[in-house]
Amino acid sequence: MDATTPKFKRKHSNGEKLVAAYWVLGYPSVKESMSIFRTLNEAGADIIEIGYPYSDPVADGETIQDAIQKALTEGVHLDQLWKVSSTIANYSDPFVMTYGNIPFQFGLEAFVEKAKQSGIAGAIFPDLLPEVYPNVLKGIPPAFLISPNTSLERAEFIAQQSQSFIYLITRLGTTGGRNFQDKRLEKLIHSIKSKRNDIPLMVGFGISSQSQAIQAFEQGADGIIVGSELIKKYQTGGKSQVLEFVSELKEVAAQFSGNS
Amino acid sequence: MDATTPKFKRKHSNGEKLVAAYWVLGYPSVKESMSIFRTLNEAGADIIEIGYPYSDPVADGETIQDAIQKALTEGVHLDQLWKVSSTIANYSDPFVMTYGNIPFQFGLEAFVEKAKQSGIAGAIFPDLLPEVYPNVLKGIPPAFLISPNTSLERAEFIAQQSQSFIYLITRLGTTGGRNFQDKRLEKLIHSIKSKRNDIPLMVGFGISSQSQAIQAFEQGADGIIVGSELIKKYQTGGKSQVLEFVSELKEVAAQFSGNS
Amino acid sequence: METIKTLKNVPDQHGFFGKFGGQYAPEILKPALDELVEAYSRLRQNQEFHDELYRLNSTYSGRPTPIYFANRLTGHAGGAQIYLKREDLLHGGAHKINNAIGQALIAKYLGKNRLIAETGAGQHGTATAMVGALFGMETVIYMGTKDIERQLPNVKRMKLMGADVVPVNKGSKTLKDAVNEAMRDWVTNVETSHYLIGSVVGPHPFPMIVRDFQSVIGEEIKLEFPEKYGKLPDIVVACVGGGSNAAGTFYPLVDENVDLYGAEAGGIGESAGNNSASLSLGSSGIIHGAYTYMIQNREGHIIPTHSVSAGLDYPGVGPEHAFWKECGRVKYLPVSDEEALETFKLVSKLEGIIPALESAHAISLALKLAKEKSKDTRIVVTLSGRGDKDLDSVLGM
Amino acid sequence: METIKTLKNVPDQHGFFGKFGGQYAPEILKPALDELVEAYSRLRQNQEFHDELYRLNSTYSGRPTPIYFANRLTGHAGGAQIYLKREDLLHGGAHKINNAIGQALIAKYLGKNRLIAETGAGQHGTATAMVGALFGMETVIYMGTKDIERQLPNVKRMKLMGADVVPVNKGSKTLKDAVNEAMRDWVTNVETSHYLIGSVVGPHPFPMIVRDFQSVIGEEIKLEFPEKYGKLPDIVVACVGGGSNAAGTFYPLVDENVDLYGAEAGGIGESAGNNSASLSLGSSGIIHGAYTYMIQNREGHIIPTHSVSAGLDYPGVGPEHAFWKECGRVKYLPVSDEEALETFKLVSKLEGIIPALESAHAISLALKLAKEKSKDTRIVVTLSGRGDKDLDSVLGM
Ligand SMILES: Cc1ncc(COP(=O)(O)O)c(C=O)c1O
Ligand SMILES: Cc1ncc(COP(=O)(O)O)c(C=O)c1O
Repeated sequence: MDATTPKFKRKHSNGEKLVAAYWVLGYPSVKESMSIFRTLNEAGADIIEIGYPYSDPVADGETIQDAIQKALTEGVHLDQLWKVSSTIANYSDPFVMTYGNIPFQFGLEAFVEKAKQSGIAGAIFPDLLPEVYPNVLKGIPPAFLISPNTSLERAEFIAQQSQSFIYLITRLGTTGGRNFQDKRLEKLIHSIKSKRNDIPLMVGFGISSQSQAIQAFEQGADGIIVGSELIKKYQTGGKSQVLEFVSELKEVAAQFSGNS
Repeated sequence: MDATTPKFKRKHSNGEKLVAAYWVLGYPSVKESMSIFRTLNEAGADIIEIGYPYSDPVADGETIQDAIQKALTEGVHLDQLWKVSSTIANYSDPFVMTYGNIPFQFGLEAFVEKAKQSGIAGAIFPDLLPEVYPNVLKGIPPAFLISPNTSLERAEFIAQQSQSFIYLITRLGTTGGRNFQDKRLEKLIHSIKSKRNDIPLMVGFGISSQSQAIQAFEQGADGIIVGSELIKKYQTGGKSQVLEFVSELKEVAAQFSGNS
Repeated sequence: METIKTLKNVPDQHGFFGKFGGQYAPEILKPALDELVEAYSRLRQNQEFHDELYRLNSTYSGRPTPIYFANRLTGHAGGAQIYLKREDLLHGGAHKINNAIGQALIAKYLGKNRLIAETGAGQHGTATAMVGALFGMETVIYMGTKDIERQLPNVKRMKLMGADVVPVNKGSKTLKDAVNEAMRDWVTNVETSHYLIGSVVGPHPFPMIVRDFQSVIGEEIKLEFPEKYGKLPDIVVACVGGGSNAAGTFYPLVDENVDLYGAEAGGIGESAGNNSASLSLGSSGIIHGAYTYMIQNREGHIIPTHSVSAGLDYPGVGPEHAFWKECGRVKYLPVSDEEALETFKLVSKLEGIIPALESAHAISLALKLAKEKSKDTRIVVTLSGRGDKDLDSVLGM
Repeated sequence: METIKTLKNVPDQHGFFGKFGGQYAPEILKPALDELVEAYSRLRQNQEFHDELYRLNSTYSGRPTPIYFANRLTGHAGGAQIYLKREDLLHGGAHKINNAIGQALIAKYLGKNRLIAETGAGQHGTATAMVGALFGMETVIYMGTKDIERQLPNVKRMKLMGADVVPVNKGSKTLKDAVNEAMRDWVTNVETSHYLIGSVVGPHPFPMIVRDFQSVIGEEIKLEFPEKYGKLPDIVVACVGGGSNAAGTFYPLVDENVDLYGAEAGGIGESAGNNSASLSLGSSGIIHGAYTYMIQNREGHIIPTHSVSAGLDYPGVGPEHAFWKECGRVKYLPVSDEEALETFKLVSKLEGIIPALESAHAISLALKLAKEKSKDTRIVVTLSGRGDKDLDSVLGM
């Protein structure tokens, strides 16, 4: 590890359990989303995933789709992504999560260059499988997704390809659902971690309560990712609810820290 | 000729030109139609065609169709036909004009029997060609139709089959139209009359003015038949118009009488 | 050796099938009917005519049509095997095109370039509009206003193809009145126009001509079925409106050892006015130029009929069916509106084939027969048309 | 002897046609895609599978379809001879059934008994509903609310056959959004469900599988045309929405000496949003799982497209078409709404064949080409479907 090693990796090396928080840039407005990213940091989020809106977010569920739709009508554009990630980079590790066609149209090399300059610590493109992931994009360390129906063999392959963290989906379906599939998940976590432990294994797609977070950590996860639920919390209780929920998850994480 | 020879045949033998008047039994009501039949006689009609309503009068034009429709809703039935023909027989020669299915359903022999008893002097069934005309129906002497497109050969055959008069249609189409087809008609008339002159050759389907009547007689017809136009006259001017029109036609006929 | 008894050499030269048929028509039509008799007997021998008919049948209409084994329907019935003769796949969606092409070709040979037709379900009107466009002939279609309402998509199709659709607002405002109007048009324009009648009805030679053009259905069954299954089917079923798809299905099989069944529109009850089952519930009389079975009152007036299916809602039936009924060759049975509707939905759900409501009558009867037969019995039903035209009337607008 | 150059051995094992295609899809789908690749390569060798496919293609769908010489259309163009490959005669009214039957058979072999599909014009949804009924599978169809409105008869058909039609009220409320929803459903129910995609789009192996099942169109042309006319046609034209009827038409001919033309939806103008002409007016990018041509804005967002025809109103296109375009094998040209509408009416009036609005685009392009060619040139146009579904949108309600 050197000076450029992102904070979350250091924490992981130190046995800290992580919380990654996702928010859609431009939702409900560009300005408010910037303020929410600060809130997520205040609440202790170790990784801040900037959901960059894409017109056809096939991997996302209803809640995030609607937020993205709103952000698009707010007129969000890439300059704002670079700006907000530069800001976040000052206090946390910003990731960008969006769909493959965005970098494809921007130009892959240019995208990586710009993202790096803007302090982006990693990237998640849910529609880019390791097989078709353009090499040049690896300049912004990818987190690849593993899903509950991924074979053990393939899960290991994906883990090897991942460079920032390993993103384990807890259920079949789009983001925001709720059913854990316990047995299979636990087995997958153990198998992956036995092969690769230098980057954190993060669990997401369906974390909507502390008890689910507890379960994830008990099953061996290095961190959890929360997204849809934050938007729901915001919609019912505003920023303070978001702050509160992330803080609670951080507390859960803290309880499990040092145990790995 | 004997005592049973109908009046119109005697007149024909005496060189008188004839006028046949058609009216729908039951139009506009049974009672009024009975009164109209009397009017037709008063006006001098030599033959009174009782149009007996049939549900699907394919050979009839709009005017008569509508009158038939009205008569059917008035609830006309065969008993009225027998009654009205018996009355007419006292002063004129009643014909029945209706479609084949009426006698078919009544029973052919019974129909002839009943018609004879009721004084019916002849019958016209526009959908019964001589080829399919049931022999038994000949008990009420048939008038068969010849149309402008009938071949000369066939016209002679039809003339031979006719037993009351020969009914020459002046135009293609249903009853009530207006265009004479002069040349062809004249030729047909002469050809038929040269073969058969013992029964009158009556011209119909489209007589709506004195001048047409004149034309028909000039071309050699022994009589004319008027139907739709009477209904139209009634609809615009009531019974008096009917009376007037038939009287006028009779005057025309009188002018040509004795010339054959 | 037994004497060969055939039911095929009808009608006689006067157009009679036994005592049925004939020419009960106004004299004005006689020359046209004679001309048609003459032309048809000439064209029957004309190889060029047959070649053109064959070419259009195959490339335009889509013949031959397949015979489909209805696996799930058979399972549902739990008895005999049910096969569907797929006339629904023809261009336009019904068997009507078989006849329309043939008659339009006759019109062409007669030098007539105006077609008149009546239509009920709109299928025959559509078929006529199609051939009118194909041959570049002026086309006039008479259609009752009640039928225009319940078969709107077909009205749109006809107009799009350039046909003039004339609403008939008389009588019961359905098929019978459209026939009357078409006949009146023909009577008026007989020299330039061909009356392209849509079923095996009307005066001679229409019942014969239409039967012959539709016989391609039965001929194909007779050819294909033994090829695939070793022998002819045991039972063949078709629905009977005017009776053209049934006549075309049955005629090639009348001398064969096959049980033949016609399904008529039983409507909502047996009393006159509640159904259109001329053969099973009517009596004999003259209708539209022929002596046959029909629905009439005691005095002989045609009674407005009822059927949920516009194409069966007709008070007459082809005289050859009357003949087959009287000599016991074909059994005719009524199928109610309710049964037909149920079958319409059943076949859609079980086979992914939406049958015309008309055809649903035939399938319904076939299902009843199948239930009482063993699994090695084979029933072919003529699926005379597709049900797209009936969606609105079945499902509501 | 020249080296044999073939365009037939695509895609490669990763699903790439040159640089196009691939699997740009969520990981959740990867196992299902792998399973499909594997199952399909197995079934391809399975005689029983081919026999069942053949049997259903012929008896259920109505294959082979004829090739019709459009005499009056040819006369109208005044140049090359125009022939129509009659996919409109297939069960359901479009080529979509070719693919639906094939994929449903795969689903059956995979032991999946739930089908998911998206639909635009409703033709693919109808085809899926049909095979869902045929095989007794649960069927869920996603359809944009805008498309539901403009293709109502197809919605009724799907429901009647027991399919669950789920309205998609997102984005442009058309086909692209229906695809998104169908993919989301598949992502959620991937273990029990097969995603029966309706065109040569989506991640590998869909573009290959759909092309293969649709290739029966081109194979029949390749077989029938020389049999009848002595040699292959000079020019072949098909419309391109997702590109399945075109891919199925072209693929068997790509190595032959035949000029190939794809007609895209030129809509009401060349600027983005006014058309759906991905190949002729779009640019390359990722859409619905594949790298291909598409309609997008500068940042990469898919732009709502426009076409008068629902079946062409889609911002992407099959990757193999992108490949054919780039290597110059096929020419893709836009045809405007207005031209398509005019052709729709023209073909109805001249031939008595109402083409689908989609197919009218292809015929319109063929007419343009025909005008510039000599009378001995032969053009075959794939008439991908019938236009009954378009009556309301063309004529107004
Ligand atoms: C699909 C279909 N089947 C049957 C019929 C009944 O006619 P026919 O008895 O002449 O076959 C019609 C009439 O329109 C029809 O459209
Ligand atoms: C009749 C018809 N043709 C063409 C298309 C376009 O699809 P594709 O390009 O996949 O053939 C559709 C789509 O619904 C269609 O219904």
